[in-house]
Amino acid sequence: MAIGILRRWAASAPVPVFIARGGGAGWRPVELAADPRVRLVPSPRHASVLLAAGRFPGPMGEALDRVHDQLPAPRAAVWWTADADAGRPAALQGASVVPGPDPVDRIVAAHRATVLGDAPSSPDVGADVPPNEFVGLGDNGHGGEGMMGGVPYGRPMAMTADDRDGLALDRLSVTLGPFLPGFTNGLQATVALQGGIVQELSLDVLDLGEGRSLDDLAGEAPTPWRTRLRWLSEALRVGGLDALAVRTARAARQGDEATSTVALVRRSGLLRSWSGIGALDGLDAASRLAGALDPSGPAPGGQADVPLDRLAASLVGSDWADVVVAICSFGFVAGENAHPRAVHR
Amino acid sequence: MSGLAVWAAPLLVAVLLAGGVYAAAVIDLATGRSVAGTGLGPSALLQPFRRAALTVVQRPSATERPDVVMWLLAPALYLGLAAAGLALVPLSPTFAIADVQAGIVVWGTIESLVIVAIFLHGWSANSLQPLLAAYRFLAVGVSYLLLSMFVLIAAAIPAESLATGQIVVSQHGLWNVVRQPLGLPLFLIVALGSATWGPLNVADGTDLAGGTTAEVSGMPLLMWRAARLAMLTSFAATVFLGGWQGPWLPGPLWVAVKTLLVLVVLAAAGHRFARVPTERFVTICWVVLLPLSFVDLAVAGVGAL
Amino acid sequence: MSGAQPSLVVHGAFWVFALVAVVSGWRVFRTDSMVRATFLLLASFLNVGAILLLLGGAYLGIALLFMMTVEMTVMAVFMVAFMMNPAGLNPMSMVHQPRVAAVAGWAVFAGGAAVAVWGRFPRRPLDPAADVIGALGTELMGRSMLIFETAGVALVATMIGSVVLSSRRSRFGDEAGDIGSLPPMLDSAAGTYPPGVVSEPAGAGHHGSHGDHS
Amino acid sequence: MIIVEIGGGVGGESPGRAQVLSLLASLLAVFGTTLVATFTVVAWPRRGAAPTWAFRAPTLGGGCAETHAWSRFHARYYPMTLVFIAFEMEMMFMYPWAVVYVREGLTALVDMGVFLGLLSLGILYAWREGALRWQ
Repeated sequence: MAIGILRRWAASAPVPVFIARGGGAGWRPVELAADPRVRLVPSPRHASVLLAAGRFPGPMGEALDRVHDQLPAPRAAVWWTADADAGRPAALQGASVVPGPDPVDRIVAAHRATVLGDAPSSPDVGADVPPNEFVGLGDNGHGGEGMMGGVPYGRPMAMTADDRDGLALDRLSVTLGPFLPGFTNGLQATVALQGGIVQELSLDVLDLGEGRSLDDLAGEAPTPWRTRLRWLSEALRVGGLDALAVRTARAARQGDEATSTVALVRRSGLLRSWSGIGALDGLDAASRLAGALDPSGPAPGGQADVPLDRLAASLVGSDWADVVVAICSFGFVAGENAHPRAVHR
Repeated sequence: MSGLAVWAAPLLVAVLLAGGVYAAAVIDLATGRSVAGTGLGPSALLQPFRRAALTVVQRPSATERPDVVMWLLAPALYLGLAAAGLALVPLSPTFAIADVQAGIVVWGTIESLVIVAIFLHGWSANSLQPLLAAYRFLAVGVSYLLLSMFVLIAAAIPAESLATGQIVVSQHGLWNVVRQPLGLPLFLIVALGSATWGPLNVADGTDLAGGTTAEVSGMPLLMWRAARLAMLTSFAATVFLGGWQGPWLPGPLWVAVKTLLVLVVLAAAGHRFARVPTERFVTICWVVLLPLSFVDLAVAGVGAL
Repeated sequence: MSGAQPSLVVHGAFWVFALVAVVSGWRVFRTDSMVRATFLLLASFLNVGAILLLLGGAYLGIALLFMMTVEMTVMAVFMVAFMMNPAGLNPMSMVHQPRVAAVAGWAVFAGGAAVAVWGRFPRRPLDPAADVIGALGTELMGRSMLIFETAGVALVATMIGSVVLSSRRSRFGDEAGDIGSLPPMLDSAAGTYPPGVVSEPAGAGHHGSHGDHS
Repeated sequence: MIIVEIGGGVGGESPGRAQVLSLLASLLAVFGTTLVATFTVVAWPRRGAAPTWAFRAPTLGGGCAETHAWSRFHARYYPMTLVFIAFEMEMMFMYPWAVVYVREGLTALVDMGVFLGLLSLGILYAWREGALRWQ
């Protein structure tokens, strides 16, 4: 009985949603923050519903599968798309499809059903095998040998590499994204990190497929200002201003001028804390943000040719968190209508 | 009698802490909604329970090879420290749960163990983003710790004692917030850091996908969030505002009122100010805020002569 | 109120703290992870600090807790940075030169135990009303002021020494023109330096931290 | 006044040893009980299947890691931590100093002025040498 009450309370909570933005989604899903029934969360571990927005062909689908499996049970997946007939990633096999302008009703329904036990939790799509075979190897069957050898618990250990201050400590090689807060759709970073500092970086845009955008689906052509506010909402979340992000998302949805919101953003110190980050061609993250806050500033998509290779090169030597901010700050310039593949080339 | 004390104190603190966590959660929601421009609504009162219930229902996460014991110890240590901090606060002229002789040194110990708890929380997951968050928090943590020491020592000067009870008594007639005007703002910076909140939320920031919590779900996540709120509450029950002193109301009520007021300030700061860049904050802490805390100490010293 | 004999609770607490201190001290050498080893050592120190509190060292005990927490935290940073296999993903031994260590350990234990058993301790029970912290302060301001200020100078020397040894500028000279020495070549045959030492443009990677406070 | 008996009083000018110990015991009991209770709650075993490898993969927003994240981690601020340790040791002298400050008066002021002056020199030097920056 007690469990029943707990689950009813849980079902009535605002739904923590992890959004994976795919092809054609643009920044539109960020507007969902305006709805009090949902809460956008930064990590799949905090979510109960995975909202897959747009198209996920090929490697995008594989990334989505990985993220899907990381949501804790009970979990559900919702696919917000205009073209559900084109390839459906494994993670979305059981997902309810929303071909309409607003997925929140379906998100809430899926959340309630899984939490109350009326629908099963979305099953894993990845195989239940370690990344490398290790069981039975090594002293404890943990897969390692000696100090640094083998693949203990399924992964090798990081190895040393030279560093800029003369020390040679370990280097971590990872791919991050495309579903990270602040990342533009399909952007994936391949990074070598030493102590949080980027030593090597390449930025790639995964294939996002062709088709209708979510705005087309809704039959809307958002004004440049609305696009800008959507991006701003995401940027504010990255900057640690969740409440202002909600305010901005509301303004975007209502088509507001958002004068007071912009004033609050200016007073929040975000411009100051982004200054000096991600400088390229004489503009840093703060100046790009300032440009976005200015209604007479350059329109979104105006610089659709973000030179990703030069951006990546300029970010070597930065903190990883600063890389996220820099990438986020370019998201505005790239705009949601600029096709990321065009952005890359 | 002392046997009774040992059993009763944790119970009393548990009640106070639960109330404090709930109040902090509601205040955070309310200030957040006021910034967001959504209506306040009565749902804010039940929201913390609904969210907590959902987190409990969710499965606790695991990673490929975490340090399980340390990972679970982190929220427990964090909450335990918040409780110990609250126990130091005098609630009336005659009553504090544990007004020990070296109270502000204990407070410093609590702050430094908080750094350990947050570091362990990020380290133990064996995952990149929590690890980065843990290390950047450590840099911020050791920087603000110095401020806290100076500010509290300044408060101890007129009291001629390190005990929080005496520090409150010494503010009779003139609160420290007036006498040492730099003390409270600097102390609140330490509060934001220790609860890893708002502009100083470097440990659990969205830019690192939730930082140390990026791999945490279920009950451990709930306890971690509760511990952050509890830490905020313990700091908010500050002794800079004269503690239990005030007209008309009984002492414990004054403490509660002042705590809630400080919570509102902290929550509003959390929603209105962007996260500081780590490296720059460390430098600012050492070369701007630390000299300011010297000034605070000098003001306290000259004032006490 | 202040019986000369400690109460049963105090006795019990002493044994608990002592046991935890010893056991966690032992576990330091039985774990594979540097982080665990460091924080187990911290746990051991914290329990010793608690025993000091029981002995009436109101300030000394808590000061020990405070200092050890901070120091072990910093130590963890360095242990993880410089030790192979810092998380103990592969099993390893924390013990080096076990024979020498065992002999030295038992010798020290025997010495300490001998003092504890056969030593003659003064019986001067502390006046319960004594203000030990104030007495310490008076001492520092009076007779021991020279020691106190000398400690200040010594610690400034420590600060400067640690900066000289650890900061990049102190070791390798100014970034702008590499005024001063250069680090050893990584590969002297190829004549290469660590990345960022020679060819890196000034200030790269140190964005935003230079002119903020000038 | 029964409440005084429960927790111990405030502002007693010269607390007896038993009272000092009972206050410490209360503090320790508060800390220990909360810690143990919370640990029990978070470590309480849950029914259900063991977590799968797919669930346990590190969250990298859809990315993959080649190695364990645990590594010889290069904390870029290590010179700062060393300065901090030295500084913190000096600070421990200041607590007893604060207690006797009013009694000692000008002596204490001058004494600590010299002390803090020395410290500031150390910090100034560390700043100039870039010890507060990421290496």
